[in-house]
Amino acid sequence: MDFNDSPQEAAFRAEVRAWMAKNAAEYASPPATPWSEAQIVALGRKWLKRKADAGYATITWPKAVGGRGGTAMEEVIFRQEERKYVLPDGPFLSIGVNMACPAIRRHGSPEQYQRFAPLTLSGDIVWCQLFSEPAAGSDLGGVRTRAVREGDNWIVNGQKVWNSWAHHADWAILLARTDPGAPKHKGLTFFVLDMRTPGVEARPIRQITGRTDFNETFLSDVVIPDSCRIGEVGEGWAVAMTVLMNERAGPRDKDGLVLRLIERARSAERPGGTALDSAQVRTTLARLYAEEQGVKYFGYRLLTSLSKGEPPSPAVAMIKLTQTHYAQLANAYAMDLDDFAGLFETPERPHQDQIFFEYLYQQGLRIAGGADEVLRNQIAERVLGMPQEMRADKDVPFDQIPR
Amino acid sequence: MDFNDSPQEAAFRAEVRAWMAKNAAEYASPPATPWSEAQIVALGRKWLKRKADAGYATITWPKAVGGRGGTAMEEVIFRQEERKYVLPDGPFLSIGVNMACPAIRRHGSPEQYQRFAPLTLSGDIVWCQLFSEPAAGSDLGGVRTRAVREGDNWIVNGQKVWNSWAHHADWAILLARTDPGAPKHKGLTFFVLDMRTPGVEARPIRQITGRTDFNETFLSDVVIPDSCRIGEVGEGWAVAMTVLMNERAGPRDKDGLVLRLIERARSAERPGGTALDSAQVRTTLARLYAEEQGVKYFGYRLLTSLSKGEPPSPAVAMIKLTQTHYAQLANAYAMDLDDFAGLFETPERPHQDQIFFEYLYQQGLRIAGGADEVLRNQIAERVLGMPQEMRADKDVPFDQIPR
Amino acid sequence: MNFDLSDEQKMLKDQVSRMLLDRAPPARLRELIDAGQDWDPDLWRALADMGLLGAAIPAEYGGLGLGEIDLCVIAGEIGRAVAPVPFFSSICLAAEAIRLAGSAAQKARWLPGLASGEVVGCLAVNEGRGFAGDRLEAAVSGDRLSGVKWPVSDAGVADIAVVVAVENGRTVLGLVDLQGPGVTCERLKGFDELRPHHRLAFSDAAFEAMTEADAAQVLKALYDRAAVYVAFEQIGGAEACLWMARDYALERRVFGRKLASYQAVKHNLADLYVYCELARSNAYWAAWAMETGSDQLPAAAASARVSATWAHEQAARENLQTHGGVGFTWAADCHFHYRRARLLALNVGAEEVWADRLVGALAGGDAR
Amino acid sequence: MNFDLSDEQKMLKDQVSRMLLDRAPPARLRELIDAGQDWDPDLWRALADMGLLGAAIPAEYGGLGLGEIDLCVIAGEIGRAVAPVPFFSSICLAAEAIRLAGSAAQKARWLPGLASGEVVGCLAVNEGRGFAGDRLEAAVSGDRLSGVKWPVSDAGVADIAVVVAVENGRTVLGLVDLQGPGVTCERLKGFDELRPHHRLAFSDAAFEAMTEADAAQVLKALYDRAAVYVAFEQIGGAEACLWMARDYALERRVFGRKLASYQAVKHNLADLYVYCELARSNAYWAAWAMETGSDQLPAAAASARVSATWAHEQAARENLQTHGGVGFTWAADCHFHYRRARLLALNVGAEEVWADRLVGALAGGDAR
Repeated sequence: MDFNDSPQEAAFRAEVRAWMAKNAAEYASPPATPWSEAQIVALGRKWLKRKADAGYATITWPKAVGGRGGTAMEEVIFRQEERKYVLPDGPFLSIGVNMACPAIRRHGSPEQYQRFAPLTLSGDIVWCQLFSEPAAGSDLGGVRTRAVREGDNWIVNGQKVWNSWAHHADWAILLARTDPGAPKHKGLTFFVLDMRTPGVEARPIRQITGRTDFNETFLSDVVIPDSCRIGEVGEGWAVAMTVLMNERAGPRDKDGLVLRLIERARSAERPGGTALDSAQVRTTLARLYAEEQGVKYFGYRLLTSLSKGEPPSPAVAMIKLTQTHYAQLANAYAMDLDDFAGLFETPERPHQDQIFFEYLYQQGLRIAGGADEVLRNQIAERVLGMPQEMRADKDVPFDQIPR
Repeated sequence: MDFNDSPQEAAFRAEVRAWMAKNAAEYASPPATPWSEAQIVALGRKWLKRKADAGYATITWPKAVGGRGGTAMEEVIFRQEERKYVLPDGPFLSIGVNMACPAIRRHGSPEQYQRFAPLTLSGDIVWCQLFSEPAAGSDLGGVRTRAVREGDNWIVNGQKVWNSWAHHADWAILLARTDPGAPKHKGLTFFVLDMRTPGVEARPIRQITGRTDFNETFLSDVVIPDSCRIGEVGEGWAVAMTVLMNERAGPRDKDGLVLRLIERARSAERPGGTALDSAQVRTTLARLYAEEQGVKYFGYRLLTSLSKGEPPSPAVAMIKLTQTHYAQLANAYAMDLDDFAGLFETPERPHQDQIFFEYLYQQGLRIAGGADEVLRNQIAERVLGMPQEMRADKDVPFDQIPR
Repeated sequence: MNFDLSDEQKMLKDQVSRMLLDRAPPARLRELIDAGQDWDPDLWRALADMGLLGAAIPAEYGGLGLGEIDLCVIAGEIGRAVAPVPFFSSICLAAEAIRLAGSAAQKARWLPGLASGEVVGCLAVNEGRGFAGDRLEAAVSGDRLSGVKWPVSDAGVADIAVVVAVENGRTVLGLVDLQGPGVTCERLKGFDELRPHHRLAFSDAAFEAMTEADAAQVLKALYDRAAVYVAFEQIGGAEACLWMARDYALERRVFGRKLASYQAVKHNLADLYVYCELARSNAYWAAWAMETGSDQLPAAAASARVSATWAHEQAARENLQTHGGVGFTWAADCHFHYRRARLLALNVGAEEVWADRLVGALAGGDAR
Repeated sequence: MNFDLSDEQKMLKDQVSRMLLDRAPPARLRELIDAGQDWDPDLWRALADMGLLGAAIPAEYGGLGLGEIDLCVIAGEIGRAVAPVPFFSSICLAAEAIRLAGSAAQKARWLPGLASGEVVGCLAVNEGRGFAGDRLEAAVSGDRLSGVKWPVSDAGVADIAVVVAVENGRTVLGLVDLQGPGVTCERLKGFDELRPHHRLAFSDAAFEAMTEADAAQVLKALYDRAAVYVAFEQIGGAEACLWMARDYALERRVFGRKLASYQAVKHNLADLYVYCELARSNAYWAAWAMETGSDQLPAAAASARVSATWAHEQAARENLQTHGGVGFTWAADCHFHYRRARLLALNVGAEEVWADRLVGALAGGDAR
């Protein structure tokens, strides 16, 4: 049992470090003034191209299709090294590279792949995802956006939501219903959509954090040529699954959150001392720390199985479930430590606003990318082998499912 | 808002107090040597008769059938006053008075009522309940014990479980399946059974507490005359529901548990003081106390609505749910306070064994008389108006439900 | 046994509830936040017109002369609606402080204005980090006050502040006219967007001492009472969250079934219901203790505080969770409570403080 | 990255697990309890014959000379089976103490016997109420020990005890032959029915001092290590509960459906799975720290302890809950864990103690 790279992993890491030192030097520290969204997108395009040219954008792809033929562990190592820099990155890049391209490669034609993959890897086109809808979140199979065949085209109408940075995207991957009379997962078709097509309107959604990271996207008589259909008509669910397989990337490493709480506790006053003197504070911090470290080392155990070439475990679900759990509590507790005063940003606590943001954001993470309830189902069903929920919508024509 | 009796209630309470002072004087304090089970049954018979003769055994029954025509609140008041004594009481009395008699009155014939009620109220017969089975607990409708008609008799075979003191009972109320081809709740019939009938064998069940409060009862070719059938054939579920309506009696008052913990904390050592100096201990005790008191005052609110003549609220489910929750934690914490030493009964902690018993027993209470999960369903469905679970066994012939 | 609101109190509850639904709907709250408003003066006047501000103020001072339970009922509805008014500061803290510790002249001078809403009051105790009243630096010398108080709720809209300070090593309580010289008020950037908080700096400001009694004891009693009012406010908020979540779950369908039919959702909301009812039951006990002057008040107030904070925080979080992505949008109403629950969890002291007070009250000693 | 057991360790785990399943099935446990037995000497010999008792004892003293991780693996399986042997007392406490602090002669004298199982050891630290080692009254004068130690696990079957005492105000550690004069041993009535605990009274008993080093520091290190072994034992127990509950839920039908298809049951067990895996991950970290001599051991051991205690207690309770009425019977196997979880939650110190040590380790100071 050790935390060290295997010899091959160590060699790869050394290679990546050298490459990063040379190619990411300008990103070694945060920008003097924060980038605007437009700047992030412009710089991101260039960064992706640089990685792709060196074969690092698509480490696990076969060499034949522009990849590197590397291992999942090498991809993890590359990401670990990337995280030491402040890079102009975001979903607008990963949706293209990790979702659109694999879906086109697996389900589209070679011509489609040739049309989109090189431009994506070179950063010439960046992507957004038009999947979720107001009535199709955890239950993605419930999408209602309609695509109706008209000659060589499809006419699309509907509303999508939770589309990250759709207003910066050149193209989108889109899931739409082409046969409302079929059972819900069988009437869907998968498209790529040029975001400049008339009838596409992306509006920002104001979130509870005050930010507008997401859009809702309205599609009104949008014309998509059939050449932009990926896979067969009615097989959109299978394509979407290929996409989503690639969505849940490695866990964000959150190490250090509780150590920062301990520092806060040390400077929070209590009658006769600091909060760190309180057995109550210590117990709360210890519980949070045990969760934080437990999930960190659980991540190491998953990496170990990746490193051994084993398939990804469905138990990965517990990482986000746990991280959002303790992070929501820890950020609340970061306020509690200063009692009433903890609710305000002041010169003494100049970064309190970041705590406020995190406390809101973690609640969002309990929902996004697999809600707590979905993750618990996944663990129960796919890890513990317990039966699925009874379904009321199986084998029922979509348009006959009660709304 | 006040805790006082209304003038009528106060008058009734005064009357009860006077009666108890006169009639329960020998039970004012615990017996010098603990009663044996047989003694409890023998004394219990007499105590019931004494109450019944004064009309207190069946306060809410109409006067026409031997009751008092009193209110639910009067019944509560009587019980409150009873609890100030150490009475020879138990399920063997209440099953007869509060379950068997009401069921016979509502669903049986007047002859049946005349046959059983007076003997029950006089303590001449005491009862047990043969309802649950190994495969029919929360899902009582799943009973498999078969009763087959043979002329004027029914031949009964099966196994019952969780029968309190069945070995002391004269008669039993019994739920059996008479039509396995009918949907599960429609093929049941309700009987009363003389426990001395050949083929009835009650065996004690050893529980995790070491006690044997319950039996499992085996029924082998037991003959029950049709005159002991209560209600129509196939209507046993409705009769059982009448019975169970009366089962969930008023909440056991647990006031004082946390105050006792505070006393323990005061004498538990900690570096430089006692456990009561620890902010962690204080927080834990405060949370337990807030639960304990919250449910106590919630009980007062339910009593208030009873006192106003309103129907019983399904929210009563939260009382047991909450009481077992904090009592399980509090009894564990009663050990924790003394750390390792808290796991042993010693001269310094002569009643620690009682803590051990309670910690085991509370876990049993989380299951008995409506498991936690059933109670949460009840609150969600009957208080919050949320839909029932999807059922796989509705309208399906019982013998075709997968086992 | 009559452990319930009276019929009149239930009517009052309905009346306030309907009025707030009408005058302070969520759309109005969003408007106020976007406009950076500290409060809704129109709503304040409407509350005053209904007599609600003076509900517990004696008739001789222009109030309705009802009891504390009535005030609790109103606080509960304020919490349910997240109503943008300084009700808690002005009525449950400042007016209560004056009732508890003001001289006859001070009562006559201020209570009528507080009851009519023409005067807004606030309470200035805290001095930044640490717990209320633990360690005071604001000092009175003669009839002049110097020092800094923060956070102070609603100070930006208040005319007077009840201030806790030290004078010759002794805790004192007094009144300060916030329009007077030597007072500056700065708005703080806080987590709750609907209740403004400020830093009040006093520099030789005029200070009118309030009580001959031990101000520390008055403060303790005032906080017991404040905890009860806040508990009702929290419970109102928690119940709003519970029913909002339940309604959404009944309406939303997932995998062809009502969201409300999933056992995880059902049990989660059943638990919230239990938390709300436990808190409400403790809060009734505390309201009863307050109105009857029972010596059970410290234990009852702390019990109500502990259980109401738990209920409100859990309900605010799980309401948002039940709403899924929609709940995370500004357009939905979950976030008002998600933020407010944090404010009310801390504004009269965190759980640890009240756990300490509770066990202190029960153990026969005091808080540590 | 290779953060997993080695293939050899996995084989060891399977081997121990199968052996215990075979030799210490639940029926055997019930037999022992009914017979009032302190342990199962046959099983002890079988463990010794497999070399498991000496797994981490150096080869020069008759052990296998494997590492601490191997010992953790064995402890985990002991916990899974609730095996009725003094493994923790004799191997994880007494032998570890001698390895840490014994002289060469003491090691040579005792470790071979402990490894072969012919000698059983125990650790006598506690003196009733309070925390281990906080306040000692047992005193050494010259080479004689007097005082009372309780609770001491497995003292009734032990030949020697490692005893912590004071000598001239200094904490000392030494060995006492329990068969020697001046020693009495009385069995205590405890909550766990499968591991006996005793009160040891010493009256001028022969005491052989063990270390020149600071015994308080040795004790601290010993408890860090003990916490890791217990964490594995707890996790083994927790996993046994989780899978027992899952198997029962898959088999049992309620309302025409498998119990395992109810979301409340699914989510409850999914949570238990998470608790188990978090605890196991921390326990691996701690085992790694122990075997490599890392200075992360205090934080890692405490993290493992805190999460393993939580996992074990929750799993033991919810396993019983999942089993319903059946779980409440002596004939079912849930109660062994329900009782054992309490013992292991406290036997090396309650959560509060370890939370204190953990934050002390992280904050750069020590426990308070």
